[in-house]
Amino acid sequence: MKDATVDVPAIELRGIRKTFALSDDENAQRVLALDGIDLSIRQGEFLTIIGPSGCGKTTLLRIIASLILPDDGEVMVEGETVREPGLKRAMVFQTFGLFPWKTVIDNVMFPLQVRNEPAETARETAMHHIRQVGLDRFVDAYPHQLSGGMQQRVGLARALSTGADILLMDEPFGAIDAQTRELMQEELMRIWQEEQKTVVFITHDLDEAVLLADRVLLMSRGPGRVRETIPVELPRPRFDYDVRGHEGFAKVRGHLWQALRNDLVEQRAEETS
Amino acid sequence: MKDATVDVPAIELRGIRKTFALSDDENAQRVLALDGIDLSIRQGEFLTIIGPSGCGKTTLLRIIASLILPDDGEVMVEGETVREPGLKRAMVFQTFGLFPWKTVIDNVMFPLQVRNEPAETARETAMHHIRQVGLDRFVDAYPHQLSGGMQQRVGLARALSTGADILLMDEPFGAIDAQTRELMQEELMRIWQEEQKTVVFITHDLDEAVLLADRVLLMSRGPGRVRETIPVELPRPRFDYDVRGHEGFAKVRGHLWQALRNDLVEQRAEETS
Amino acid sequence: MLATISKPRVLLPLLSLVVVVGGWELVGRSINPLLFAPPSVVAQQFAELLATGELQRAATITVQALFLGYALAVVAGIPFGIVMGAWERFGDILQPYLYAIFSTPRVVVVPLIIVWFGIGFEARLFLVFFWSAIAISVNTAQGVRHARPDLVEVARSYRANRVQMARHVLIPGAIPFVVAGLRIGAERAIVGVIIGEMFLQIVGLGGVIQKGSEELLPAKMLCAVVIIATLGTIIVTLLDTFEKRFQNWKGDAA
Amino acid sequence: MSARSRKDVRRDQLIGVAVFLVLWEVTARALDNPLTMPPISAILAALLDLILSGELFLALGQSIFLLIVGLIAATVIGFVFGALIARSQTAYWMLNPYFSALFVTPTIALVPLVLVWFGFGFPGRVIVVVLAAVVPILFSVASGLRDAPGDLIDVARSFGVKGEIPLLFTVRIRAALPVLMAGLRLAAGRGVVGMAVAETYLRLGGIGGLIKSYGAMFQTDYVFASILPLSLLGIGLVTLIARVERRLHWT
Amino acid sequence: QTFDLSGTEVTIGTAQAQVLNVGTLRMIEMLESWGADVTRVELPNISGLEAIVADRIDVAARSSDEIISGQSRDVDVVAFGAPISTMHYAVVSSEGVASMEDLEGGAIATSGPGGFNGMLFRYMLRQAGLEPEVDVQVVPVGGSSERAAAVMAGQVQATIVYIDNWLAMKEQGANTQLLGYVADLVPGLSSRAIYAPREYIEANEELVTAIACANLEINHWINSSKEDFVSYTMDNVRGANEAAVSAFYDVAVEIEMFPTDPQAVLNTSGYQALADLMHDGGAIEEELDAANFVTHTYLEEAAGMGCGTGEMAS
Ligand SMILES: Nc1ncnc2c1ncn2[C@@H]1O[C@H](COP(=O)(O)OP(=O)(O)OP(=O)(O)O)[C@@H](O)[C@H]1O
Ligand SMILES: Nc1ncnc2c1ncn2[C@@H]1O[C@H](COP(=O)(O)OP(=O)(O)OP(=O)(O)O)[C@@H](O)[C@H]1O
Ligand SMILES: [Mg+2]
Ligand SMILES: [Mg+2]
Repeated sequence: MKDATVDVPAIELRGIRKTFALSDDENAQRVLALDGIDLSIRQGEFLTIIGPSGCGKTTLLRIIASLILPDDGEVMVEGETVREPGLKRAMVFQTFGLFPWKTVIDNVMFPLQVRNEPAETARETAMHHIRQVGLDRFVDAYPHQLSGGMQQRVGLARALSTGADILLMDEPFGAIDAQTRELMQEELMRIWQEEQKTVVFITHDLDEAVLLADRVLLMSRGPGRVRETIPVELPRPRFDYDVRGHEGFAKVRGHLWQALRNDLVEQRAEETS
Repeated sequence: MKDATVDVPAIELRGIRKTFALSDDENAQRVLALDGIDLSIRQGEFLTIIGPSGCGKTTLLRIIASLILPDDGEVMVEGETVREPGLKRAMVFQTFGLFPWKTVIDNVMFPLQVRNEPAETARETAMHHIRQVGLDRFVDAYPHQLSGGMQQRVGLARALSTGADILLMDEPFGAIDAQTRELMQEELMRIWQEEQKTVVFITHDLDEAVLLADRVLLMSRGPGRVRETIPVELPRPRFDYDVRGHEGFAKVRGHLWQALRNDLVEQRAEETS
Repeated sequence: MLATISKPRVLLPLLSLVVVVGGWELVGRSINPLLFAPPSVVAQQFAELLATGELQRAATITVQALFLGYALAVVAGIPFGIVMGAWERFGDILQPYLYAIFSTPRVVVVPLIIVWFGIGFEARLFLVFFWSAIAISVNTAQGVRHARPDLVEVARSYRANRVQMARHVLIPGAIPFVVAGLRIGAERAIVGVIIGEMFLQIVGLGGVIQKGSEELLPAKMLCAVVIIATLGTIIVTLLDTFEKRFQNWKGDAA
Repeated sequence: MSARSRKDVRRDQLIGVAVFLVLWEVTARALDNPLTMPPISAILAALLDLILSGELFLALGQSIFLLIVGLIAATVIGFVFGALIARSQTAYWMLNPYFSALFVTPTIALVPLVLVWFGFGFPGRVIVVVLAAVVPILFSVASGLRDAPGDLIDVARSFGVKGEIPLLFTVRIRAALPVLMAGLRLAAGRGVVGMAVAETYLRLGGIGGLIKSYGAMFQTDYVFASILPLSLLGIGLVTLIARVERRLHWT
Repeated sequence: QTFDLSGTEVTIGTAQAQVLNVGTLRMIEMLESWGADVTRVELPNISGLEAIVADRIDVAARSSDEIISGQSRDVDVVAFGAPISTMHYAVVSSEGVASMEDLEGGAIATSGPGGFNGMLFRYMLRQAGLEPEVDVQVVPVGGSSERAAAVMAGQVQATIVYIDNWLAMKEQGANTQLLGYVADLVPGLSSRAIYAPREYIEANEELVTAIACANLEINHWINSSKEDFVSYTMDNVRGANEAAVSAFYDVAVEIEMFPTDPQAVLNTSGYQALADLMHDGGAIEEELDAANFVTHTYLEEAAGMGCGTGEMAS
């Protein structure tokens, strides 16, 4: 199905630059959030993004999703420039983004309703993904009745239910305990492989970044730039063996750790100078 | 100063039980969130709480803060039963709880304003803690202009600025990248030791739970109960040596891991039966 | 997205002014002059009334009662609304009466008002103040009741007292409600002063309307109406500006 | 803020009513002037008489029909224009001044126009109700929709909701619901006033007609007995709206 | 011989139903009994003139001064009957004010400055040797109930209200008293008229004659039985008080409100006096000749047919 376009990158970013104004005023001070990002993501690739807090990861993901437009540069999805959100891309939001007035099932069904899918099939699809994230007991609860981790999983189920080819995930497991997280990771890996999705996955957990990725994108402290991208060539499926014990794992992890540490040291040096 | 009361636990919980109604209706279905929690926390103790998503950690912390009252049981702070929030306890909220209409500095100054501290000293205290969490460049930004991790740090600075003896922290580093997180952990350790605070700290990061704690409280999947408490007897200060390499660390971590895994397995078994 | 259009701020209103006045002129000419008047005739009448000073005197009287009454309504209505919203029991008991009074036509209670407040300034002031204050306070109360529970919890955890809770959490969260209430209250106040001037002692711009209507001189009536309408527009536009200023923490939403 | 149960609310309100009625009765008896403030007992007697003679229900029927049609029209109109003004700067600058102007213009000044264009039949009366009730709705819609929940808008957009109008219906209106409902509550009250004005100014009829007729006869107790159903109607509508709101609210 | 008005549609604008104008109600019933399809519209605030100009009614039974205002503004409306023939106002004062002269140094309430009853009151003050605004403060107050309330609340010392209102107030125990009926204080003024545009009258002569006939018949009916009048009024006017209605009947008979002689029903000199009063008061600019807008033709024709003797009633 996708063979014809397999050479076209799923996502390509060219010279992305983004600033934010700190007030409505036209002459307001502007923060440079992203500065010249070039990036090409293969179809079916699992890319994780890691970087210091506030370096622009979320901003980058929102630009890929076309929720905001860059000041300069362009975003291409499967070879075509995009300027509007599209059904090919589904996003999991860092702050969950649940509609407080909708129950769990209605939140998950939302994208399907938007597409006018018949209620019956939409409901089934939604239920399937709610079960996947272990919330079947809470289908009719409202978000405010759920714990933080449970809310995050609802957001995850919603993105999965769209069946989009490209998943944009902003710290999707950030509020989930280690065990459930591992379950979720396995589940995500399975879906990714079975359905050949392209995934962009922000995390601040180094283990997670390495564990899941085909490639890790390391960003540097603002103005957000790509510091480096590190391919992770560990055998898959990675949950079948002690991947953390694999020497390749330790190497990549150590490298990332060092790079992030350097970033911090540089910044501190800047600040004191 | 505290010597006279050093034998009195900082916090004591007796037979705490809490249910939630799933709707306004008086006969609505009720969820049992906490079931008979007994717990005593020493003055100056650093207690971390770990447990599966939705097991009632946040609920427990809100009860300790007297933000909600338990159905049964009582909360005692330094030997006295409390039913109202008090200045001795300061909370860091899992969902940040920032006032969207206040800038960073105003958010941090809020508890001080509430106490009618003079504007000048309030401002200074606030600035000090904002610097501590590395947000001095953003004092005048509004929450929506900050990244997730930055917002979380504002919440942290706010709790610290109160100077409360007891810090109740709900996944305070959940949205922060590994490096910054380590900085924050060190900072928190320093404050805790210098100012002899009592800390109750929820996390879903096993490493973090062990690294910081005097004692780890492990909760079991809902109805929330205390599964066990595990003392962590690693030498302090723990940032001065490779604590993760210490055998005691691995032992506790491994034990927790196994316990959580068992919990999950039990639950799965229940579900399929 | 649409917020980026900024130039038309002068052009568009001007354009629409031309359309509206033009339309009015056409319509006005087609209707019997006993019932309605086109802007050209109104303008002529306006000049006459200005020359005699009648309009200035009337406007002064109206504006005095209006501004004082509205200011009192704001000063009393907002705190009262906050109290009703924050102290739920009080609000629950009182709200039905306020809604009942609000849905009672003022015209029918005018005789009662005469007995209590006479027919002069105090009575008009009351007509302006009371209904305006109700609109403001019930809306404010609604806003306060819809405060975000998570933020209320934060404030409680820091032991904010009722006043602090109101100032830091309830009011900022209730701003859209309060402003909507202020707008509705402004409308109530203006209509209130006019009713007072038409049904109590006949004075002010309401008096001009009443005279115009008794003398079958729509142009005279419309002169007063135009002033009142302009007054209302200014108040409402000021409130919009006020709202935008208080909501600047939101930034661009879309 | 613990939510108070509906039973508590009802109990408090009943106590409130009782206190109010007693206060009224005592004051009225002290004043001893049935022309300006008849005692509650007299008003209730008059009400009973109006009910028994069937007069009240006949009038109420007419009035309520007018009110409902007027309120529905006002809601639709207030909504469309409120949304326009809130979401489009162009519309704001072109329309807002005239709406503001129209709404502060006393209805009585517009009565001759209503008469010429719509007559004193049903359409004319509906117009008067609309003129009265549309303001709170429009202003609330404008306030509520201006106030956008940025993060949820993003969510909706990312899942394929495109364009202002679909966003309006999926997120903005729902998020603005509390403000809209507050406006609707006031609009209900205003609608009742508009209805009475239409029935007394344009052409006598319904409850407004009752009030006016008894007023002319200086039967103040009957006047109050006729106003009472109006006020109850206002409260009834507000309660209805509150109930709908409670159903729609998630907490 | 009666009228056959079947197929005739007419919309009549009246003041709101009250004791004063039960005659109009009866008159409409009579037209209906002759087969006419009558729509009665109670216009509390819009004048009959406005409603005619807006083309919403055909015939008005309203205040006589509306015709004069209309005439002065080139609306050619003509009176051809009158539901009430002598002034229907009473001057009411607070306790301690026993005569016009006692008002010196006090205040009175009237309708708007240009309004008719204000002019009337000023005229009466001058007759009593008092200069309005100088000796007596004239306070314009909006509505009739509001003016009555202002007297009762002691805000002013006197005002003008409808006779039936005064009697109703008195029955309700108002702390006010009667200074006199305008019909006695300023005799000879016309009060209310049945009028329509001249073209309408000319195009619908049969209907107009029928209305004139009913006008006379009803006046006869009123004059012939107090009992019938009171019971009819009690059945048709909301909130009417039996004692007040009965008192009203006595006053009406005394001041000859409902004559049956065409010349007395529609008194041209009464209109002339009214027009002159309005001219002097500044309400109209030119002097008008009442003969141009008052026609007895139809009343006379009806009288010739025997109307006004009780024989036409079916
Ligand atoms: N709407 C906005 N207005 C102004 N500044 C903004 C806005 N959104 C983001 N920024 C700024 O852009 C920078 C990058 O923010 P972003 O949310 O992309 O960070 P992040 O990498 O996702 O951080 P975290 O790991 O903490 O979530 C920050 O400095 C932030 O203050
Ligand atoms: N207001 C509420 N109404 C109904 N149920 C609630 C409410 N608050 C919490 N709960 C339920 O109580 C249970 C415990 O929730 P809590 O937030 O304490 O979990 P948690 O341990 O903090 O989870 P997480 O790690 O995901 O934050 C959950 O099942 C949740 O659905
Ligand atoms: Mg982020
Ligand atoms: Mg939690």
